[in-house]
Amino acid sequence: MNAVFYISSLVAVIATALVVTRVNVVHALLYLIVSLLAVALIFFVLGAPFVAALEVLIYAGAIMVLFVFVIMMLNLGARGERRQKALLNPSIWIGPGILAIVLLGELVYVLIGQELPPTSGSEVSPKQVSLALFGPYALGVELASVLLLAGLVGAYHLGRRVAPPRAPSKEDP
Amino acid sequence: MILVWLIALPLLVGILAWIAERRGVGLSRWVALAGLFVEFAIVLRLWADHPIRMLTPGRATWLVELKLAWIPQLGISFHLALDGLSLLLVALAVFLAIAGVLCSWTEIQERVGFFHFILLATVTGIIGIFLAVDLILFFVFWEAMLVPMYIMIATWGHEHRRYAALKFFLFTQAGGLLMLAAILGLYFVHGRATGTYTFDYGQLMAASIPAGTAMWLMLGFFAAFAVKLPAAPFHTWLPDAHTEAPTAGSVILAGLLLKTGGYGLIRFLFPLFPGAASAFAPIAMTLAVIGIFYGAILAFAQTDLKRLVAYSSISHMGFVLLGVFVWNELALQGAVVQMLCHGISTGALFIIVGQLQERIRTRQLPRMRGFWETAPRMGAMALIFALASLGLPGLGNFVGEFLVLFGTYTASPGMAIAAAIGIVLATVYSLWMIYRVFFGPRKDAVKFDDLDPRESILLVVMGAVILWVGLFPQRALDTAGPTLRALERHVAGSTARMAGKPDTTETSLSRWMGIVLPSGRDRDR
Amino acid sequence: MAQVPMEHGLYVAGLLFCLGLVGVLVRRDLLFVLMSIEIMLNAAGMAFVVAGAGWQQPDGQIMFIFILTMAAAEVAVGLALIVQFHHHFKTLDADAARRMRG
Amino acid sequence: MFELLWLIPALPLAGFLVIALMGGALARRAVAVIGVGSVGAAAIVSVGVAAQFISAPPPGDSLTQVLWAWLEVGLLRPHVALCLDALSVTMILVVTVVGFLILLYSAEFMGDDESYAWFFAYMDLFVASMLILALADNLFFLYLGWEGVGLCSYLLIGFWYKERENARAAMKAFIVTRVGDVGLAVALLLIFTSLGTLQIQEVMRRAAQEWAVGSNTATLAAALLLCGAVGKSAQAPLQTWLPDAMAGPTPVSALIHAATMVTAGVYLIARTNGLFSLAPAVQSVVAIIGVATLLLGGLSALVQRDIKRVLAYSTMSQIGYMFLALGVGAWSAAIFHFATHAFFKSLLFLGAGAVLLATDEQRDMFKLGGLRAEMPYTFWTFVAGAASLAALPLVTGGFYSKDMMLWNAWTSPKGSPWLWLGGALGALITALYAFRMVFLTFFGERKSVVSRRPGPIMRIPMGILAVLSIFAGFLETPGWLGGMDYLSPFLGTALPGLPHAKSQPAMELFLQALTSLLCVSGVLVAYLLFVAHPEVPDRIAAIKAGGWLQGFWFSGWGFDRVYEFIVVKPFVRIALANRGDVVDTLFTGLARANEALHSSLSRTQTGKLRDYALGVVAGAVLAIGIMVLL
Repeated sequence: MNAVFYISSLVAVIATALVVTRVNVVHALLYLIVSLLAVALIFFVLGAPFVAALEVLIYAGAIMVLFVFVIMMLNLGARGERRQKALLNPSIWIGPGILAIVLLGELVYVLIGQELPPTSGSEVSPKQVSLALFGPYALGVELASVLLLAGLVGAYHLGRRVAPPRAPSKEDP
Repeated sequence: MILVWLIALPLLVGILAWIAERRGVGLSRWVALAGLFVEFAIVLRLWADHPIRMLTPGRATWLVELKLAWIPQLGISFHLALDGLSLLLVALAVFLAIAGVLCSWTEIQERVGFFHFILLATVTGIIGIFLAVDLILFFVFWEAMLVPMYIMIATWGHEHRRYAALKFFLFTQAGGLLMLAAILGLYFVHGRATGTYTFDYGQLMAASIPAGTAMWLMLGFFAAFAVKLPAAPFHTWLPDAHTEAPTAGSVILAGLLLKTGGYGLIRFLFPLFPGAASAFAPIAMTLAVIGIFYGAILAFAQTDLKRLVAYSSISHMGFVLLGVFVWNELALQGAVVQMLCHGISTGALFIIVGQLQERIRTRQLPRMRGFWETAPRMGAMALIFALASLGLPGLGNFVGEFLVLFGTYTASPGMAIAAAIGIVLATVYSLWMIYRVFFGPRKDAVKFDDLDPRESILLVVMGAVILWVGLFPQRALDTAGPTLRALERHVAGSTARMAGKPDTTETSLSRWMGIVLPSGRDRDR
Repeated sequence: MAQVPMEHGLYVAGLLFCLGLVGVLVRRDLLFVLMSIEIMLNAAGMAFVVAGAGWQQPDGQIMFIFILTMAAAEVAVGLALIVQFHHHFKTLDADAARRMRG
Repeated sequence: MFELLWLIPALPLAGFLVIALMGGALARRAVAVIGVGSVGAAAIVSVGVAAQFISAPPPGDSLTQVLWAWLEVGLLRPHVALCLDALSVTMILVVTVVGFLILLYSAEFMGDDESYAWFFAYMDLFVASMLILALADNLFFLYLGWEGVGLCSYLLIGFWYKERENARAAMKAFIVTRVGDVGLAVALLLIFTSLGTLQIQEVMRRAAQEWAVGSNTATLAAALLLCGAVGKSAQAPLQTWLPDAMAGPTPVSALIHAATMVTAGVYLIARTNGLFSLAPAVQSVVAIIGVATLLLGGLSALVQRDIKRVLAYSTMSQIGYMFLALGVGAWSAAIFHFATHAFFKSLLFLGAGAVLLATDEQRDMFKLGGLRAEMPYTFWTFVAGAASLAALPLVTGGFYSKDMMLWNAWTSPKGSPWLWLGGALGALITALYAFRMVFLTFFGERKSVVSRRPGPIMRIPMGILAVLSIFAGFLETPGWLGGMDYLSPFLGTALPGLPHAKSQPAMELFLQALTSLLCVSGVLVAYLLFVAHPEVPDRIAAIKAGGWLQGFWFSGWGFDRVYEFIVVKPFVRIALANRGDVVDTLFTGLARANEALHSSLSRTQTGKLRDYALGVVAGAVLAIGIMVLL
C-alpha cells in the first residue's frame, strides 16, 4: 500500500505543477481535479476515509463545479490564451520560485530534526471524527456554520448584477 | 487680570475686524487699528506705573502676576507674569503690530478682515510668549504663534510663498519639538529629584540638575531659540520667509518673532541651566560672531532688496546672541536694546521695501536706480534706517551694539574685536543698498509718488523712536534693568553654588579658546 | 493501509503548498490565483490529516473539515468577486485594477 | 558766558532740524539765513566763550557742562557732556569761524543748486557734529561726533548723487574711514575695560597712574586710537578716500575735507596725548606715518591735473605734517598748524571753487590758464593761500607754523634729523606743487571762458580768510623774530609742552634759512617749469622712468589698485560666490534626500496584487527563517 501513497503523491505534485503553468484555464481546472483526487487517495491510504470522501465530494465536486460555472459564465476560452502566454514570461518566475524553494528548505530543515512517529496505517474512523466534532469542537462547528452563512450572503450580494452596468469612467482606468 | 486682557484683546479685536469686513474693508482696518491703540495705551499705562511698582519694597521683580490652576494634576498652571523685560517687548510687539496694520493699508486687498485676524492672532501668540512663565503655557503660545504666521505667508505672500511658509514652519517646528522634549525632560528630572512635578518657571529655576543632563536639556532649548533668533547655521529659513511674506508679515517676523528667540535665551535658557549655558557659551559666541559676518557678507551679495534686509537681520541678531551668552549686565542690556532697535529699524526697512514694491512692482536691485530724485522723502527715511542698521551713534542700534561690545570685551576681547569688525561690513551693505536704490541717475521709465502722509508719519514715528532710544536710552535700560540684574545674580549664584569651586564653569574648551567666562566672580572693582 | 514516515506526507504537503504559492505569486489571472489559493488550502489541510494519521487522533481530520468549510465559503465569495471584477474591467487581469503608478 | 556753552553745538543742530523738517516750505533766502545764521550765531557764542575763557579762565583751566546722563549701565556712565579747555576752545573757534565763512560763501556758490536746502541742512549738521566732537567730555560722546562728521562727509560727497561716481566716492569715504573707526571703537572697549571710565581727563589721569610707560596695554590703546585717527585724517595707509572725496561741492571740500573733519584725527591724538605719551613706540609710528604721508601726498599732488585733487593730496600732506608734529610730541605746534592750515587750505578751496564756477566746472588745470587778468580778486586771494601753503618765509602764516613743527622735529627728544629732513623735503615739494597750481591756473595763455565772477558774498569770506592765512602766523613767531607766543602758553594748559631744549638760536636760524631757501627755490622751479619753459615737464614725462613715475604718483602711489586687488575683489568674489547661501544647501539637501527616499519607497507601491503578495510572502519567509534558524 505504500506504493499507492508514493504514486498518488507523485501524481498530485505533477498535476499541481501543471495547474500552475497551464495557459488554458479549463485545462488547469482539469489538472486541479486530478490533483485533488490524488490527494483524496492519499487520505484514504493514510487511514482517513471520511475526509477522503469529503475531498472528493466537496473539493473535486462542488467547488470545482463552481469554477466551471464561472468559466462558462464569463465565457473564457481561447480568447485570453495568447495574452496569458505572454504573461508566463520566465523572468517573473524567478522571485516567487526562489521564495518557494527557501520556504520548502525551511520546512525540510525543521522536519529533519524531528522524531516523528510513522503513520500507523490503522484507520481513524468517521465515528471517532464525528464524536470529536460534535463533542469538544461543537463551538467550531457553529462558527463554521456562521462562516458558511456569511459566505452565502456575501456571494449572493456580490453576485448580483449592478444594474445598469457602469461604463468605466475616465478616473478609474 | 490685566495680563489676560493684554493677551486676549488683540485676539478679540482680530475677530471683530474679521466680522467688520462685511461692513466694508475700511472698517476692518480701522477696528484693528483702534483696538491696537487701546492695547498700546494699556501697555503705556503699565509702563508709567512701572517705577512706582518697582519701588515697592519686598516685591519680586514681577510687576503683575496672575496664576490660575489649569491642569493641577500635572503641575501645569496658567501662570502669567510681567516684568520690565517683558514689558519692553510687549510694548515693541504692540507698536510693530500698529506699524503692520498701517503698512498693509493699501498693500493688502484680498480677504482684508481675515488678514487682520491672522495678524492680530500672531501678535496674541507673541505677547503670550512674553508673558508666560509656565513652561507648558510658554510652549503653547510658542506653537500658537506659528500657525497664523504660516497662514499669513502662505496666503498673502509673494511668488514662492508656499515654499517659504513650509520652510519656516518646518524649521521652527523642529526647534519647538526639541524644546518640548527638553521641557518634559526638565519636568521629570526636577520632579524625581524633589517630588514636586511642576512646569512652573520659578520653581524649576531652583532645580539642580546633573551637569550632563543639563547640557542636553539646555541644547533642546537652544535649538528652538537658535532657530528663531536665528543663529548662524540655522538661519536659512529666514531669508525665504522674510522675502516672501507680505510687508506686515516681514515686519512681524523680523521685529517680533526673532525677538522671541532672544527673549527665550534670556528668560529661560540661562536661568534654567546656568552651568550648562556657561559651558556652552564659547560655542554660542563663536556662532554669534560667525552669524554677524556671514549675514553681512550675504546681505551684500543679494540682488533682491528684501533678501538683503533679511540677511542683515541675521547679522544684527548675532549681536543679541553674543550679548546673551556673555551674560553680564552690560551685554544683556545691550542685547535687549539691540532687540528693540533692530525690531524697529529692520521693520521700517521692510516697510520701505514694501512701499517700493507696491510702486514699482519689483524688489530687484538692478531695476532700481536714482530714486532719491523721484522720492526724496522715502530716500531720507531709508537712509536713516540704513544708518541705524550700520550702527551710527545717536541712533538706538548703536547703543545696543556698543553695550554688547563693552560687555563682550570684558569676557572675551577677541570676540568683541571680531564683532566690531563686523560693523564695517554692516556699513558696506547698508551703504551699498542706499547706493543701488537711491543714488545714480534716475531711470526715466520709472516714476512714482513719494510717500503719502500715512506712510510718512509711520516712518517718522519709527525713526523718532530709534532716535529717542539712541539719545535717551536710560528709560528703556531702567525698565529692563532690575530683571536683568536679578537674573544675572541668580545665574551667578547658582553657578557658584553648583560649581563648589569657582572655576569649573571654565571648560577645557573655553580655556583653550582663551575666553574668560562669566561666573560668580564680581566684575566690579 | 500504508505505513509511511510522517515526514514524507508532510513533504508532499509542503511541496503542494509551495506550488500553490508560486501560482499565487506568478499568475495575473484572478481565476488562476484563486485556484492556487485552493491548492494552498488543500495542502495545509493535508498536513493536518497526515499529522492526525500519525498521532492516531481525529483532530487532524476535524481541522481539515474546518479548512474545507472555509475554502468553500472563500471560493463562493471569491468567485462572486471575480464575476464582478470581470464585469467591471472586462478582463481577469489583476493588474488591470491597479491605480497606483509606483 | 560759559553756561551758554551748550548753544554752540545746539545752534547749528537747530538750524539743521529746522531746514530738514521744513526745507520744502522755506524760501531759498530763508534757508540761507537759517543755515548760515545758525553757524554764525554759534561762532559769536564761541568767540564770547573763548574771550571769557582767556580773560577769566575757569578753575583748573577746564570746565564741564553736563547736559544729561546718556546711559548708565554698571560702570559705563557716559554723559552727554561738554568739556571746555584750551584745546577745544581753539578747535571750536576755528570750526565755527571757518565754518561760518564757508557757509556764507556757499550761500552764493550753491545759489543755483536745486537741493539748496539739503545742502545747508547737511552743512549745519556737520558743524554741529564737529563741535560735539571738539567739545565732547568723554570718548563715547566724542565717538558720536566722530561718526556724525563721517556721516555728513558721506552725505556731502554724494551731494550730487545723480553722478554714480560721486555716490561711489561717498561710499568709499565712509567705508574706509569706518575701517579706521573700528580701531577707535576697540580702543574705547579697551580703555573702558581696563580703566573703568571713558571720561577723557579721568582716562588720562588713571592711565598715567595704572599703566607703565611702554606697557602693552598703553601701546595697544594708543595704536587703536591711531587707527581711528589715520582713517579719519586720510593718512597712509587709509588715505585713498580723500582724493575721491573731491566729488562733493567745493565748499564741502573746503570745510570738511580740508579745514575741519580731516583734522579730527589730529585733534583726537592731541586730546588723548596722555595715552600716546605712555606709548613712545606708537608715537614714533605717528611721526613716521606723518612723514610718509606728507611725502606721498606731496609727490602725488605734483602730477595731478585736477585742481581739486591737487588740493586733496596737499591736505593729506599737510596733515602729515601735523602727524609729524604730534609724533615728536609737539602738540601745540600741530594745533597751530591745524589752525593756519584750516585758514589757507579753505581759502585755496574757495578760490578753486570760484575758478570752477567761473569756468563751468573745468577742473583740469591744463585747460585753465591766464585767469589772472580775468579774476584778479580771486587770483590775489589764491596766491595768498598758496604762499601760505608753500610757507613763503616771513610773510605767511604757513611759514611760522611749519617752521615751528620742523624745529620741534629737530629738537624734540622724540624727534630726529631724519624726520626733519623728510619735512624739509616736503616743504620743497609743497612749494613746487602749490605754485605749479597757481601758474597753471592763472598764468599763461587763457584757454577757457570766464562766465561769471564771484559776487560780494563769496568775496568777503575769501578776503577774510586771506587775511587770516597771512596773519595767523603771528600768534607764534621764532625767538629772533619778536618771539611772540600767544598760542603755546594758552594751549599749554591743556597740552603738555615740550621739555625745554636748550636754546640754539644759531641752529634754529640756520635751519629756517635752509627751509626758506627750499621753499623759495620750489617756487622758482615751478616758475621755470610751468611758465618759462612749459615744454620741460612734458619732456620729463616722455622719458620712460619719468612717465612711469608720473603715472605712479598720479594714481596716488597705486594704493587704490592694491586695495582693489587684495580687499575689494576677493570680498566681492566671495560674496557673489556665496550668494545662494551654501548653508542652505545643507538643509535643502536634507529635504532632497528625504524626497529621494520617499520616491524610492513609493515606487514599491505598484498597485499590483502580485507584488504585495510577494512582499507578504517574503516577510513570512524571513520571519519563519529567523524563528527556525535562530
